[in-house]
Amino acid sequence: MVVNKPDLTVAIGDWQLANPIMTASGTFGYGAEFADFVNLNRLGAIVVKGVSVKPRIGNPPPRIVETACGMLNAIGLENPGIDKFLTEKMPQLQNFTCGVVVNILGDSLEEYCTLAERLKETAIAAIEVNISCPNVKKGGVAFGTDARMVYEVTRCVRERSNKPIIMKLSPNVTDIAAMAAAAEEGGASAVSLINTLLGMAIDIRTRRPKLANKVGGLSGPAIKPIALRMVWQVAQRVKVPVIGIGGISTVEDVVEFLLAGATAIQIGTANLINPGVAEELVDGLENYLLENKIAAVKELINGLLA
Amino acid sequence: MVVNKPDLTVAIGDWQLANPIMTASGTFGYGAEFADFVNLNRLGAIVVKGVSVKPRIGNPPPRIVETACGMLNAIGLENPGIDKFLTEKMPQLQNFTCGVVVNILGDSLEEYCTLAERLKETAIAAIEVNISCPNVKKGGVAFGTDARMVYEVTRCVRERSNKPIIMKLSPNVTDIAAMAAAAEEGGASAVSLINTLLGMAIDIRTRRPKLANKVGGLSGPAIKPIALRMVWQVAQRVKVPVIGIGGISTVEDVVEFLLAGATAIQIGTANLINPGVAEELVDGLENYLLENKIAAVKELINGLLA
Amino acid sequence: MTMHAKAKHQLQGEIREISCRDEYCRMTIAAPAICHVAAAGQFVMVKPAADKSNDPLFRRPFSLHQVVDGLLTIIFKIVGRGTRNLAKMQAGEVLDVVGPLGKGFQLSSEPRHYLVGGGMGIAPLHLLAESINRQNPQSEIIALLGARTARELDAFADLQDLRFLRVELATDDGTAGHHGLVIDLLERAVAAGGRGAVYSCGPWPMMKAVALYCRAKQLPCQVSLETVMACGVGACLGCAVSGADVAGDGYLHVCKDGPVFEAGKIWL
Amino acid sequence: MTMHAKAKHQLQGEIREISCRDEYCRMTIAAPAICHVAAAGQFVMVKPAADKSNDPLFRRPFSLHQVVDGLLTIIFKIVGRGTRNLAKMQAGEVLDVVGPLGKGFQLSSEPRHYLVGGGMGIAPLHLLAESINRQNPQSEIIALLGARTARELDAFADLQDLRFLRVELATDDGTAGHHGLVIDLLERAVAAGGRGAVYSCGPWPMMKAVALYCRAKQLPCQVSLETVMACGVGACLGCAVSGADVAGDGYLHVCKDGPVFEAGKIWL
Ligand SMILES: Cc1cc2nc3c(=O)[nH]c(=O)nc-3n(C[C@H](O)[C@H](O)[C@H](O)COP(=O)(O)OP(=O)(O)OC[C@H]3O[C@@H](n4cnc5c(N)ncnc54)[C@H](O)[C@@H]3O)c2cc1C
Ligand SMILES: Cc1cc2nc3c(=O)[nH]c(=O)nc-3n(C[C@H](O)[C@H](O)[C@H](O)COP(=O)(O)OP(=O)(O)OC[C@H]3O[C@@H](n4cnc5c(N)ncnc54)[C@H](O)[C@@H]3O)c2cc1C
Ligand SMILES: Cc1cc2nc3c(=O)[nH]c(=O)nc-3n(C[C@H](O)[C@H](O)[C@H](O)COP(=O)(O)O)c2cc1C
Ligand SMILES: Cc1cc2nc3c(=O)[nH]c(=O)nc-3n(C[C@H](O)[C@H](O)[C@H](O)COP(=O)(O)O)c2cc1C
Ligand code: FES
Ligand code: FES
Repeated sequence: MVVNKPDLTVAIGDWQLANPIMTASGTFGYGAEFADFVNLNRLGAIVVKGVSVKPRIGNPPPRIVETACGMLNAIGLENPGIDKFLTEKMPQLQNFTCGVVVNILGDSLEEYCTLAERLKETAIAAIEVNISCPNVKKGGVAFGTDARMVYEVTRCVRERSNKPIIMKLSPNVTDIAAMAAAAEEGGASAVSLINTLLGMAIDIRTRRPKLANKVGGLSGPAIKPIALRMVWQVAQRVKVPVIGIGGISTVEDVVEFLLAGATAIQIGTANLINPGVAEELVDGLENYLLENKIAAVKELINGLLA
Repeated sequence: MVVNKPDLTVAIGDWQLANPIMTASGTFGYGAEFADFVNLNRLGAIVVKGVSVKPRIGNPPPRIVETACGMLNAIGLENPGIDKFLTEKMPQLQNFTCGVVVNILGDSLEEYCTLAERLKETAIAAIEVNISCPNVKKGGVAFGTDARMVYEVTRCVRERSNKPIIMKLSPNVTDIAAMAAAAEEGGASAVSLINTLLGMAIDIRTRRPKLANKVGGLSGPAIKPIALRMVWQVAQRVKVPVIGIGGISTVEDVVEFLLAGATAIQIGTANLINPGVAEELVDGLENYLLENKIAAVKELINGLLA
Repeated sequence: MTMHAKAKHQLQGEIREISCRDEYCRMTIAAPAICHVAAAGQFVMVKPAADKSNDPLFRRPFSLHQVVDGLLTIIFKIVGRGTRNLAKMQAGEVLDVVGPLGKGFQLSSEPRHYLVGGGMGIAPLHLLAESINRQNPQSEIIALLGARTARELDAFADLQDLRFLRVELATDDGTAGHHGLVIDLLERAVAAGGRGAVYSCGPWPMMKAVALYCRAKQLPCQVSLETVMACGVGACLGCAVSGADVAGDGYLHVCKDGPVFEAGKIWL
Repeated sequence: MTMHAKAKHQLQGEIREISCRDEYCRMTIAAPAICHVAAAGQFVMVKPAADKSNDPLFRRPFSLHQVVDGLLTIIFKIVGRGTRNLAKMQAGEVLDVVGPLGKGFQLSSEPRHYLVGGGMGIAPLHLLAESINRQNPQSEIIALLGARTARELDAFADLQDLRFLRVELATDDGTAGHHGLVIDLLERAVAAGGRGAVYSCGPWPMMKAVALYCRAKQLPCQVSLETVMACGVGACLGCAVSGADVAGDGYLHVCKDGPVFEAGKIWL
């Protein structure tokens, strides 16, 4: 009997991914950090740590706190800036045969546009736009919490770039589907969600916040139910592909997100706990399809029954 | 040496509580369910399961799912309705010497007003208004996600009632402090937060949502960091007392919420896991104050250092 | 403390014995206060006392299998994380136990009793058989036990040894007793032995078949249901099942109104 | 798999020995691939392999205490949930181990070496002493070990037994050695024995005192830092500490740039 290998490929617009398993920005460094644990070329794509126009040293420590089934982080988007990124990180990223997605962030609309422009000549697979950052010109309200701003950032990045544009949505909103719709209208190729939920922890001994930044982003298994609900809501609202993120650490988690409507998924915090997890999930997903006699992973996408 | 008992009392307006430990609506039945495990009279207050104008049979099963450090529930606000509540539940509630708070919910502004009116003649300590319910007249958008509606519900309940009014806020919003401000403007005596976060879980075998209602409310330790952040934000914005809710299960949790600005706290999911927890936390808090030589729990409230 | 006699207790019970064979475990816990008021068909909810982890979060419910001299025994199958953690515990360690919970079996005054159990649903039948026998030593008690395979039935060897009990077995794979369903045993036993009160605990398809059979034959029938539970004390309303007349009665709650119900009261 | 030789490994290591006395535990794990490339001052991050709980979530970091024949030993103190769970493990059980991680100690070519350890910070000094001795058996190695009390020092009895080592002790409560701080021992030892390379691991106040003393005396000094860690591989940037010139250098990352740093490179 011939056992056919299941088809793991998925597509985001014209971009074909070998499989739907990606790594989430900020949790996988620039890929190289995990080269000893994972065969990077087996992943659907890797998303690098967020890059800004100027270098950022990030927030003072402490920057991370363990919480119940999750963690808070307030890294403060530490990164070398786009210049150093292009000269020092890009060359090694080009050795990987899997797709490389560059996550960008800005304090103003112009910064996002500039970053899109600067990435034009690179061989990257896509740009992911982190709009959870505060807009310094609009009093620090995050771009991602206002549909109008989501639309504007998307349009500008879309116009200045020749790459697929993935808009990464913030969950700290009343109606995330409205943000997804704004991104779609602005010309996004896909939306990814969720970024972290704003949280806090207090050291009762010192009576100070456990994070120097006071508040930070909650991630990990704790947030999975929220992320899954949002992915499901967004997938019903928009036609562009949805990339599911939030607390994914097992094959079951991956399948849940695909059924809820995700075309691909990203693994975040789980990489930090189990550095081999991304490749394990590629294998695990293939086995799951084999065992359940599902010929192609595409059959799972949006497969939720009523 | 004389060891003075620390002062555990807190005040919500004119209402004096023996201590800041309350139980959260929907997780403590009508008190009687826990009488074998907890001396109810030692609690600051108990909040009963939400009551509506008409009886509700609730959602079909399955109604609950265990998640990472949390749970999803879609009980569907099952309750006997205000008539039966007043005749069958109220008499036994009046045996308790601790404060009794009645949680109310409606599908329309009128229903909230009616419920406030109906509770006038009772000896309850306060009314807590659950505004996470969908407003059937406004297309099912939850009352608690629109500052205007929050204001209107608060005002109406305030006008029709002679009791302290606690507005219970939904966390599924972009700016919960704005909702708190609207409640304060409407005349709320206090705000309590958070209610559950909307979440989802999927059974990959059946490819159906694990809850018959598809989505449900996430509660438990998983959500504590989000709840704490929101309590802190709200406490900075409003002058009325804030009641902290979300994932509280230990004395450390209680102290964190008090430091963040809560005047009192409610224990929800933890009651389900450990039926004796509420009284344990009253004892635990007293011991904490003794050990740390803090004369009064009030000293902890808003005690976060910068 | 309120001065009424407590019907339910939360206590720290020392594990006196635990043994697992394959995925089946038997655990005996010192829990005098609970044993004192326990009845057949009731259950306990447990969590390792030293466990400070919130994942998994819920306590796990188990039927009372045996209650002797302040010691209670549960028999459980390892199916997931909660039961795996319990199986790892050792004698001397402490379990946080809440119980006894729910409404147990009503002991019928019929002279003949059919105890129909499937898989882990056999667990409560031991205490039930003893209770019926104690109430009326003249009672004829027939236990009809089904399982996937003989190994599963071995977990209940002590039940099969009760002298006042007649036991018949059925297995899906034919490794013990009748090669087939336990409902076949019930039909045969009633045909041969005559009418009696029926008590059933096991997988839903089995209990449904038993309940429908009893309805047709007009035999009194009680079934013991399982649902996911958070509190076990009637507070969260999470354990709802449809009543016989959904529109009229709304939902019943397994932890409070059950786990044992008259078959006629629930939606089959 | 990429074809480069791996510097880090993730492996399932069987626990060969574990023993706890009071709150101090010693655990030996089979981890040949890690031992093969390990250096003094590096660390591993571990999690029980069978642990499917997400609470606590993070792996826990521990210094390499000893590395012999493919077996690695860690010594840890039970301080919270993670270490309590580890202490409950038994020989034969499997630990998921990631390592070796970080940059270890630079072995100085000085003829004299002062190893200054406090509390659990003593753990990495065993492998360090052996490494220095292996590199140059003529080296003079002086270990100055401080702890709250003698019991804590007992956890490191094997270090005190190394024949090529001179050991001096200090305890806060005077139950062993000098009744006072380990920095006192260092000052005396240098005064008596002369200049040398200083390596320090322990509580921050101790290391700061050592670093400031070395700066004053212009002795080469390395310190090994601890921070909360999520990944341990330089990916999350969670383990930041301030560099000596905060404005210029920004932050250093303990898991990647350290845990061992030249004292002059960090903000004291
Ligand atoms: C009243 C009652 C009595 C029971 N008596 C026994 C008994 O005597 N022996 C025995 O082996 N089992 C019994 N069960 C089933 C037992 O509670 C489950 O097998 C156990 O909770 C599984 O936990 P887990 O973590 O190993 O499995 P998981 O599948 O990881 O559990 C996930 C969640 O589902 C719940 N769950 C899983 N299976 C069941 C089930 N069958 N019924 C209810 N909830 C479930 C768990 O409690 C948990 O909340 C009883 C259940 C109920 C409701
Ligand atoms: C590079 C490095 C090497 C270490 N080597 C050793 C060693 O050899 N022996 C030893 O006993 N301890 C060592 N530690 C400290 C050890 O990692 C902590 O004691 C342990 O993580 C505590 O976990 P817990 O769950 O028991 O405590 P909890 O207090 O419950 O832990 C809560 C969180 O804080 C973190 N944490 C707590 N204490 C520390 C600490 N001192 N340093 C870093 N993170 C901490 C935990 O990892 C966890 O994320 C080392 C730490 C680092 C960073
Ligand atoms: C330490 C850390 C750093 C992160 N940095 C970024 C970032 O630079 N840009 C970004 O868009 N998201 C960042 N994220 C968010 C993750 O990409 C992801 O959206 C989030 O963690 C939820 O997924 P998870 O639960 O699987 O971790 C970061 C998350 C963590 C934990
Ligand atoms: C089973 C269940 C039922 C609930 N029912 C109600 C309700 O009727 N009214 C209400 O305002 N909140 C209800 N809640 C929300 C809780 O009161 C509380 O706000 C929430 O669970 C967060 O707190 P926790 O994390 O401590 O559980 C319910 C929560 C649970 C778990
Ligand atoms: S399990 Fe909570 S009401 Fe039954
Ligand atoms: S712990 Fe993640 S970068 Fe150091």
